[in-house]
Amino acid sequence: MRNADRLCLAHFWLAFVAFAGAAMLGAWQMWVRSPLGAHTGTPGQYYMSVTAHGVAMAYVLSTFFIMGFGYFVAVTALHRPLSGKGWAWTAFVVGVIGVAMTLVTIALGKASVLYTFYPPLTASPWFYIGLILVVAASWVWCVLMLVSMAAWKRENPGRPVPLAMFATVANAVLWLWTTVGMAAELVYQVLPAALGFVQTIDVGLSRTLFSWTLHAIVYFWLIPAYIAYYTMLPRAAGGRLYSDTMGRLTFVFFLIYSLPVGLHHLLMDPEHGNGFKLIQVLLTAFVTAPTVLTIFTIPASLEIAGRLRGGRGVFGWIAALPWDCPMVLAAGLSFVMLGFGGLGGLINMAYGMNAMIHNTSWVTAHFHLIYGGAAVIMYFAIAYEIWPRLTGRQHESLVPLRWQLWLWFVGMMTMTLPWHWLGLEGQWRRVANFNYDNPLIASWGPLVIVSLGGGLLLLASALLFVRNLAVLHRGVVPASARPLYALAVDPPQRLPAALNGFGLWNVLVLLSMLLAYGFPIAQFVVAPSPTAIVHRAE
Amino acid sequence: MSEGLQQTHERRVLGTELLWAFGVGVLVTATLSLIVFTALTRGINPPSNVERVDPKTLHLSGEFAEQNLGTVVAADGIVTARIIATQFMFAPHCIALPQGQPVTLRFASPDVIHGILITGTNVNTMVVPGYVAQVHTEFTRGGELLMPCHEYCGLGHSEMWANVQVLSAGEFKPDRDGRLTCAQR
Amino acid sequence: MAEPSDPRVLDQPWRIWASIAVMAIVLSGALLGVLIIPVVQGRSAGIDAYTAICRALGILPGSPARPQIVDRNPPTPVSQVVWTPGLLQTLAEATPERGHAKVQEVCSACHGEQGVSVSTEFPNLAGQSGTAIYKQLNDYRSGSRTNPLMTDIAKALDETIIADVAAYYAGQPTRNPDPSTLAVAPDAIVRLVELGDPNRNIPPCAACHRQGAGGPIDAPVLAEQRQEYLTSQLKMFASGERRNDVYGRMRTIAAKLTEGEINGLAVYYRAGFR
Amino acid sequence: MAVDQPLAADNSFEEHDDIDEAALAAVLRIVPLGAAMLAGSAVALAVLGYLAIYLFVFLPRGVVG
Repeated sequence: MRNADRLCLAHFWLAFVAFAGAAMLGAWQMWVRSPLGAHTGTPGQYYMSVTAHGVAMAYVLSTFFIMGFGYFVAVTALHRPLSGKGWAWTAFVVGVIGVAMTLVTIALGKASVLYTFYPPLTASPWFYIGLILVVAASWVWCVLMLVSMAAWKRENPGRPVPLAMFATVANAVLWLWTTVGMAAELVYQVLPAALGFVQTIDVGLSRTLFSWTLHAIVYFWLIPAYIAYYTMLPRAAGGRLYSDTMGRLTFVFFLIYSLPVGLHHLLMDPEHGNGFKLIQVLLTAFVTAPTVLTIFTIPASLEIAGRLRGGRGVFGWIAALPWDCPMVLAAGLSFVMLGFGGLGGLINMAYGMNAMIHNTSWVTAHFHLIYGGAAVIMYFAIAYEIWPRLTGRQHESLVPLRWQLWLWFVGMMTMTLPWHWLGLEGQWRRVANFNYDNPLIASWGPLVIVSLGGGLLLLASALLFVRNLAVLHRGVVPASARPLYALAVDPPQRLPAALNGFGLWNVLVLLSMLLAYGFPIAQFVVAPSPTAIVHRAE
Repeated sequence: MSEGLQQTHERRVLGTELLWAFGVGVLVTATLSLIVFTALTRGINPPSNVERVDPKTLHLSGEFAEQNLGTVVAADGIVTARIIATQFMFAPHCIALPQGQPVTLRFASPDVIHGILITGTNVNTMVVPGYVAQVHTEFTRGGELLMPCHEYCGLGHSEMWANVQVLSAGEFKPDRDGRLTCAQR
Repeated sequence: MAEPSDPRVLDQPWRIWASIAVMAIVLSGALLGVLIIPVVQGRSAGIDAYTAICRALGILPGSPARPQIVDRNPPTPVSQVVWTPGLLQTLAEATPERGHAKVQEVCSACHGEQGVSVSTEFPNLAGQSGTAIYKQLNDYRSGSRTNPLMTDIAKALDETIIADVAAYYAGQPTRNPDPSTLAVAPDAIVRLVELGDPNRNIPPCAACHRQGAGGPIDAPVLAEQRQEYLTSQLKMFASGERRNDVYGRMRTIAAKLTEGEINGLAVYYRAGFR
Repeated sequence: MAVDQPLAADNSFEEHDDIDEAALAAVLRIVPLGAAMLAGSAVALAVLGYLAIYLFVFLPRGVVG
């Protein structure tokens, strides 16, 4: 096994072990919230579990998967050795230390503040220091991605950067912008409070800084799925990418529109006026742009494949696709979940209508569908696709892979569709134990049990996934070299700098962030709002 | 593929993509227009009362002192309810409000972040220490509703909820000071 | 491409049109959000355009679509204690040695020098949270809480020495839960402590009264507390005789507890710690 | 030897696939039609769902401002 492969595998395994553990916690949480498991756990245990589930899924699984995948793309799409491998390993070790620090602090019950923090509640400082180390490790990765692309451009003057790498660098740039808000909140406000240097916190400011990160972070998680849609799926299906330009534009849109929109997470907050909320709602509507471009361009690419395979009629090409291929199957299921999640998102962002579902199970359903569903199922597909290259061994049978993907899809839908309904009924979030003696809450019982069933299917799928990867390490069938990245119908020969780099887009991000977030943040600096006393939960 | 053929392809591909983007753009604009339209005609906004208040001295203040919480009808008939969200309860823990009349709910927190919703209605706001959270609404149906805290506020979060009694005009009878508490049922 | 062109020339329309598009979206949002919508909403609510725009910006409080409430209630506090950063700093910088001297002089007669009280009607103070001790002494001083003995004693103390005494007792050894005695506590009581009773709106006692629970900062830590003291305080809260708990947090909870639960909890918090 | 490149790094087969250009050209005469119908109906359904929820669930629950 080569060094770069080991680097990728180390990241992936850390991500997937955290994922499997978090899936178990998730299933347990659903159990204690349901009428079946009522009163079997204490709030202390429950919030410890929720914190660990959130940290493992949202920070560990996503960040380390994306880092590992980025290193993989940098080597395979650019056909050159990775720049700064020593730095990459160092960052990995720092990240592992950070993860360990964070998870141990949570397990000791000294950080039951959930992964989205809620200052003035503060956890033990080790919790935040661990997370800051994880973020620092990911910054090293961002720099390495930028360096790799720059080196490739020097070696290949005038040639278009391969789409997979362009998209990976887009994600790195996005992540650098994204983490500014959270890092500022942690370093400037929360950590000094946790360490006892300050006794009070400006809560309005901390919520605003976190909102900066809160939307874009989801696109950071989502972009690997889109990289797979654009660069791996058409090849796996036996077709070509319909438009390379649209692919590049999609990732550019992600970069510029996922940042100046975070206030839509604060629509129900009292610390901002309607005006800036509306501006960011309008910008949020344009976050749909990359997704609606994708749901046209990718089906068009699949249609090429389906018709080449003999599909006829308006929809006949769909049946002709190679659904037995995990990548194609996962993408199909991913799109269905993206559709439901997208509709939920449209409702969330709709200004006043947010009041109908804010902080209800509707929102939990939405982000489980988008991240846990649409994005993570593509993480599975990517892992299945590239594991043979990393281990040099081939899947003996695709049947358990397909089972795993179907289980995940059915589980996710069974879990989240009832949650949407319960959200409309007013089932609120972050509850350790529901009071099923109340007639309204009792009426939710059956649906909660159905969603628990979905949660158990998800757990089964998660464990099957880890098993499917683990057996490959001891597999006997050697991998045959197979091309991975799709060609475009019209491979670009020469591109404007705007579609081959990020200079212009960084300027536009800066400008729109200044306009959209400048005043909302400056108001706290110009006239600090009354602070709240730190409540130490450690 | 010949150069000429490729150029035609490319143009067609970009053409269809643009057409698609235009079509979707129209639909997205339609959804946004609905938001703007209802904001203009019916005054629908998310609650955004940027009114600062010191959470540390809330209990010394006039408005959010213990005796002044709850529902009050002013001389001009305006109905206001003042509610404290604190770890881990609401004060008062039952709020009586009229059906089909404009009401203003004002919330404040002396400690950490809370949030409220009233089941089956659009009443929803975060209660952030440092601010008075304010919701203007009109209840469209009567009855006993649940008002839980929907934001994580500590280990007792799950037990933090209040009742809201939405009373018909006949039942909604404030006392001489304009105050009203929940009817015992 | 028919003719190879310089990427910078190729790029120019992108730079121009992308900038125009992005800025146009932001500016049309601003036009709608801080101008058109608030002015129109303000007009139907009888609010002048300037006020409505300021409200949309968040410079003035209130919704541009509704008249804003004016409050004229006189203040009537239940406790005078205000947790300012300065006060928390004073508590953090208090001198336990000075507190110790005062304890020997005044407090130890009832509460014991190490914070273990001499009689069951007086609370143990060993390892008690400094903020809790500070708040109670201050409330005695201001009259928010009354007690024939404590009122006069507290009135003789000043702000700094109260902080010192609080710091001294807070520094005395804490008691930790004892699993063997906890195991024999009745289920219903353990459940009240750990889970509360959602149906009666009672949060778990542990959510506030366990060390580091993250509850109200002046909530006392409950660990091996005197049974008689706890029972009498819970009953006084329930009857409203004691009312220095801000927003009636304890009055509300105590009023919902049955006599059996009050006794059970007092036994639990007496016995379960070593 | 410094073997630190993964399997694919030295493979130039990434640049090619076995799709016949003539077949591709033929297929491309119809291609975005099915995709446009599929994606179009999906987007239309989403927008209809949005409108339905806005008009029939959100508005009847009472105006907030």
